[in-house]
Amino acid sequence: MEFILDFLTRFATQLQSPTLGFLIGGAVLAALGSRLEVPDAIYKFIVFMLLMKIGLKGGMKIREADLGDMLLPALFAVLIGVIIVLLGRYTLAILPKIRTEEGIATAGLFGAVSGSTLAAAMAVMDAEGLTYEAWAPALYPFMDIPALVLAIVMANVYLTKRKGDAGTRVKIWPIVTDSLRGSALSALLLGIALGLLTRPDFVYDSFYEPLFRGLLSVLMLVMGMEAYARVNELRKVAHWYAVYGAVAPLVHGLIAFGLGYIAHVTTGFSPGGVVLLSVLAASSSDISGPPTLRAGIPSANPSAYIGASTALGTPVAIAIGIPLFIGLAQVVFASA
Amino acid sequence: MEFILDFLTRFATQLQSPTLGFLIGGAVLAALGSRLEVPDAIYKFIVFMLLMKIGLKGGMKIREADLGDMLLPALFAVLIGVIIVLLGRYTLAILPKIRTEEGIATAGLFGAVSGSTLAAAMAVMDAEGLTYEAWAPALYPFMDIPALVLAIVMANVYLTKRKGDAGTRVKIWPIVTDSLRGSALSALLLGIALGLLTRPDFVYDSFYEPLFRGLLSVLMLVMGMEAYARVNELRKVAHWYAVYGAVAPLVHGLIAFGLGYIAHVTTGFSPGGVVLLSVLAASSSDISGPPTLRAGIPSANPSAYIGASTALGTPVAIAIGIPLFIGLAQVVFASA
Amino acid sequence: MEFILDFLTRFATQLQSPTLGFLIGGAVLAALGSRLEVPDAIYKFIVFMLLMKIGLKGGMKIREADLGDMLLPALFAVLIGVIIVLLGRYTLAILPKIRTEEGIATAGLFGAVSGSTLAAAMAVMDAEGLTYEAWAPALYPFMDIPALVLAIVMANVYLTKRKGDAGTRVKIWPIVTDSLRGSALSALLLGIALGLLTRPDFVYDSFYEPLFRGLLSVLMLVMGMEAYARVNELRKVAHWYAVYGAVAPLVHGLIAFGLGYIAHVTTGFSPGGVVLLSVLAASSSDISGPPTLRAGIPSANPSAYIGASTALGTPVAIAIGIPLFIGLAQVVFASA
Amino acid sequence: MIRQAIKLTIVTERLLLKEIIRVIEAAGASGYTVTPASGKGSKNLRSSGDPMVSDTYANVRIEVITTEPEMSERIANEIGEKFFENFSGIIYRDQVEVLRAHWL
Amino acid sequence: MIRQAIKLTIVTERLLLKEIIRVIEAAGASGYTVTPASGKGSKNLRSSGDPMVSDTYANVRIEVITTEPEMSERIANEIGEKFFENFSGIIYRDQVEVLRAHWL
Amino acid sequence: MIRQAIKLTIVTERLLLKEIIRVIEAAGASGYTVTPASGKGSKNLRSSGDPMVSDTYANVRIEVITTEPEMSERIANEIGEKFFENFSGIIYRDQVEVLRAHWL
Ligand SMILES: Nc1ncnc2c1ncn2[C@@H]1O[C@H](COP(=O)(O)O)[C@@H](O)[C@H]1O
Ligand SMILES: Nc1ncnc2c1ncn2[C@@H]1O[C@H](COP(=O)(O)O)[C@@H](O)[C@H]1O
Ligand SMILES: Nc1ncnc2c1ncn2[C@@H]1O[C@H](COP(=O)(O)O)[C@@H](O)[C@H]1O
Ligand code: NA
Ligand code: NA
Ligand code: NA
Repeated sequence: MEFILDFLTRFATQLQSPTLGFLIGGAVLAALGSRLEVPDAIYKFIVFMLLMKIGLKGGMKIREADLGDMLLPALFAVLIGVIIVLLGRYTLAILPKIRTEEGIATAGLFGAVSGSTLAAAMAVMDAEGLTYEAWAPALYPFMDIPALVLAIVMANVYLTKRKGDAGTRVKIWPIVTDSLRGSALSALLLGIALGLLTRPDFVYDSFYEPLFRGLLSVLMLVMGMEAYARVNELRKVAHWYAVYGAVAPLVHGLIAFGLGYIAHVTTGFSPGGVVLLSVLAASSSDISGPPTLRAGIPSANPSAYIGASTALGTPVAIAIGIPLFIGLAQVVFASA
Repeated sequence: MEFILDFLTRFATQLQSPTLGFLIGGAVLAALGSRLEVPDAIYKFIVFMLLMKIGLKGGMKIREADLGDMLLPALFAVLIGVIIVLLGRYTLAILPKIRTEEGIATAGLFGAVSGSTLAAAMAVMDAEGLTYEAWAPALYPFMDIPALVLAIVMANVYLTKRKGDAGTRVKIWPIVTDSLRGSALSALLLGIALGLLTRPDFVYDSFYEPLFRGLLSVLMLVMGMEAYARVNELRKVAHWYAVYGAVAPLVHGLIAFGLGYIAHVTTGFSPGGVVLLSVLAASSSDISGPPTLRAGIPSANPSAYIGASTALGTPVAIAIGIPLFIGLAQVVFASA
Repeated sequence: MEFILDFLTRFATQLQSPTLGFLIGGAVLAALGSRLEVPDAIYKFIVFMLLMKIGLKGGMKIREADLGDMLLPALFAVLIGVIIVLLGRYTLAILPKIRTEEGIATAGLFGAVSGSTLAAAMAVMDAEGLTYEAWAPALYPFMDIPALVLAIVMANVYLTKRKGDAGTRVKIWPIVTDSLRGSALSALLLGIALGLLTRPDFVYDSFYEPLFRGLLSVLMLVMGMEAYARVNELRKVAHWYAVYGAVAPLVHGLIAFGLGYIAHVTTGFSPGGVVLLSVLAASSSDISGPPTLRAGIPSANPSAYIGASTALGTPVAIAIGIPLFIGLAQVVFASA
Repeated sequence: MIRQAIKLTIVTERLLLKEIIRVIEAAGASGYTVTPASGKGSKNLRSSGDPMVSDTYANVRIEVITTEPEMSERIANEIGEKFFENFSGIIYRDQVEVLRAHWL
Repeated sequence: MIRQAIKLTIVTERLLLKEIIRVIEAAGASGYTVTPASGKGSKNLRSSGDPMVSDTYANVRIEVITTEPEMSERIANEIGEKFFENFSGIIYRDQVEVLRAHWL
Repeated sequence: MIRQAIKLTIVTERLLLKEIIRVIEAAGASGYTVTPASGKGSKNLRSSGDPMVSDTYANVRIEVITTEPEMSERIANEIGEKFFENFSGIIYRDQVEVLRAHWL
């Protein structure tokens, strides 16, 4: 009871956070038919800047970190990516009116990770003074890649079986490299490498760090406009996608929270780390995931998975997921 | 006499302000045939950033303000928008060689407001320590929309009468919403809403505020290049447009100064507010106005009104108008 | 011996500088086939920002400087531009399998100056506290323009002679104005003018200066990606271009270092100034040079000169040249 | 498989894009393709206050492929009458052979 | 000098550009031209998660000029079979007269 | 109303745009349309130092519609002779029916 009250207060405060404000503002503008536009070049550059910032910081801090601590959370990240896809495969994908391969693709997208949702969570946590392990953002690929790979493999196995020919096997390595080559993961990993191997402190402190929050606010505006624009796409596909888009982020986040809690108890994974793991799980890929899935499961209609993710999954993860997991952490770890 | 000397000194100082310097520099580069180019995506993003900054600040401050004070200035803003259009209708538009509907369209554009001129004025005033009411920038739409609506209505009434059919009535509401949907007003109003409803202080202080002056300098560069490029367009239309473009900004600004003075005396409207109101009046719309007019008065040749505004109106408003109104304020309100 | 050890240490440190790190990172990403992309609009804007920053600073400082001091270094800059072209004309351009006019064009490009390499050097020197005369960056056009003009004139004289008709003379003035109109030189010169004539201190301190290092890091990333992409182009042309691209920057830099040393002894040109002069010499134009050469020597295959410059010349100038010249300065001028 | 069709091309001010698409869809066309364009003609109005100095494409080029010749005429007439008194634009058509299309 | 040729035009999702170029080059075409495009058809899949709200051109328009008519058919068939079951796209061709080309 | 015309298309390096427009205007054409393009041919020179790794369109595609067939040939010859020894480019033409144009 108290927890719910607490969450509602937190949620109300969260509504005043500019992150969420810009997201909602974007959706409202789009709904009102505003001609305001953030040019594509700016959008792409902002995504680069945010992931580079996250990567640099991670890389700079990892130097001092004990990477042994990362082992269990990284394993859990992989596990969560796998669980999300399997869960989607045996719930969403078996529902009536859902084409199995489209259900699997959607689960893959929700298992993958959104750099912008991650950035939004980090901004909120920084504002609240909730700290996490330096390497926590580096869990990103550990969840992202297995989810995409598994979804593509399962969908192709399914399609091959249906066709009855047991011929073509799906190659895993190309899917992995394709994921790694995506612009989001490339920027993140380059940032980590540069943070680790060079001394980017000055450029980080004078450029990437101070611009982070502001650029994030512009990105949230775009994602709000985008969410509204995609609602129509979502309308054209089975209603179950909407249900999944609204519920899955929270379910995935809570599963991750549970696993994170185990890591907390066994290896001292920080409360902030647990929250970040939950956000990674709750988020659904918006930049690199869709083209990878499109190439890997070409017969799945992208309107289904992109609609579910952009119109509902991401707003839910940001607006409800982030405050929920932070609130949960404060309740659960306060007593601990 | 002393005032004129004073103004000339101020004007000379103003010439050293980077705002004006970049404007003139842009025109010079264009005249010399430089291939320097500010990409369209950057231009659009800068306009967004400046208006969002102005809006956020306004919104954050309005919370503490007594909005009752805004009533009279807002009323005057509407009045000024209307006066400018009527003045243009019965001077410029009745001149020989001027097609009436084009004269009216031009008056509409000069009645509307330029976000970049407003930003330039705010930068100069901040540098000079001249303060104004938090809500003063929010007077923007109160002048902008009535001017555009009135111009479009008058032009269409005129055209309908000339054709002799008293059939089609002009609908006002679509013009209003079209104005509000323009990218400039959208950004400004979104900024105000977010400033009012969320707590964007951190993102404002770390991003929108520090980048303001610099982005403005780049925008001034673009506007200078643009002014030069449009001179040719201006040459192709009647000379009266050039006269109007050079004189109207100052006349409009002085009318606004007079009304602002009344507001100062009766309700304590600040000297800075009076200057800002004058700048709003002196400015002519460069971003949202043209497409709205084009759609609303399709038979008016845009070369006339855009040429008069971009090639002459805006440079005059920035280079002469801003220092003039500030100087005037210092003379007039020093004694008060 | 000690110097070599010293240089190697310095070079190793330099490898950790983010400037070089981003350059190498870009090349690695491109080699791995990453889809990361810095939009063209962003690239153009960054180049503008860096050169405007360099120009503004130069202009602001020149006010206080004794321009008489600039005379000899400026003369040397012209001389270096000329030497580089002559050297290329009588080494590279006479080699077998090298088309003479393409060899000359390449020498012209290497005699011209790269704004990004200059910016990279200034960032490293600022970090090391190595100062230079305020007007040193303004030596840019004194080397750039003579090199391009001479290369174009020599190539055309050669081509005309070969054809046997002594008819068409090459006009020099159009090449000069074309160089000055290029986006890089335009931005630099505009910056100098504004720094000199206006008071841009606030906008410089709040915008151009703080963003400098960060934007440079992004530009280095682009140049790294670009270098890798151009390797293929380089492969298609004679091997001598690769040799030239690798060796010429260092040779040119050392010649400039020698001349700079003379200026140091005779007129007190600062050690930092000598380094900057060497970097100007070592750099090869990446933005304005290629189109000017293309227009001036249309029959020269641009793959030859752009490949040699972008794939090898610029990386060598930045990665080896900058630390080499700084190290040399510390050895040479420490004793002085 | 191979199908004779008319390709109708409209080059006009970007400002009109939305309204022109409305006309095309109302005419029942099976699709359209839009590319950015700039250009010069004899009317040559500037449609917007967008900076001319940057690399903006102020026109659009819209192609409609249709197997019904009179549909192309209908679209051209409606657009011509509705917009071309006051806006810049040109409309032309030619014959193409459609090899693949999802609406075939 | 003047040479009759076939101009094959493919409008499809940008996502496929690289692979389609591979098909074109494998077929032995002497070149191709790509322009950005957007549009609507009857399949209308969104190919990417790229923002719709910005001014993105999500399609490409690829033209291949060839003097061998059956090459155009070969390319069209291969692209059609390989991609158009799952991706948006249209392919058409017409006759042009090549006045200048470096491969003539 | 409907008028037979020639559509001349020039695809070449963006660098040449200004000079080619000068040729077109000097030839007395009533207008032209420019679209951004990229591509590959057999000469394939890179015209500029512009980054290849970003999404630049280094070519332009210029269309000139004219009712005088020999004007198209004149423009093609002049451009071909003046530029195509050293620059990449292709020129072709076909027949179109102009339905609306301000110069008709
Ligand atoms: N003769 C022509 N050839 C090619 N494009 C043309 C021609 N005339 C007009 N256009 C295009 O149509 C647009 C509007 O033409 P106009 O209405 O004549 O100003 C121009 O901006 C060009 O893009
Ligand atoms: N009738 C048409 N006319 C012009 N372009 C078309 C037409 N049909 C389809 N297209 C283009 O081909 C793309 C794919 O079409 P579709 O596969 O039918 O969705 C669309 O986005 C359009 O760009
Ligand atoms: N066969 C072709 N089909 C279509 N476009 C071509 C063809 N050949 C050349 N082009 C275009 O013309 C440009 C220059 O060709 P080239 O001069 O052969 O290098 C290329 O970049 C292409 O855009
Ligand atoms: Na996820
Ligand atoms: Na006004
Ligand atoms: Na050089």
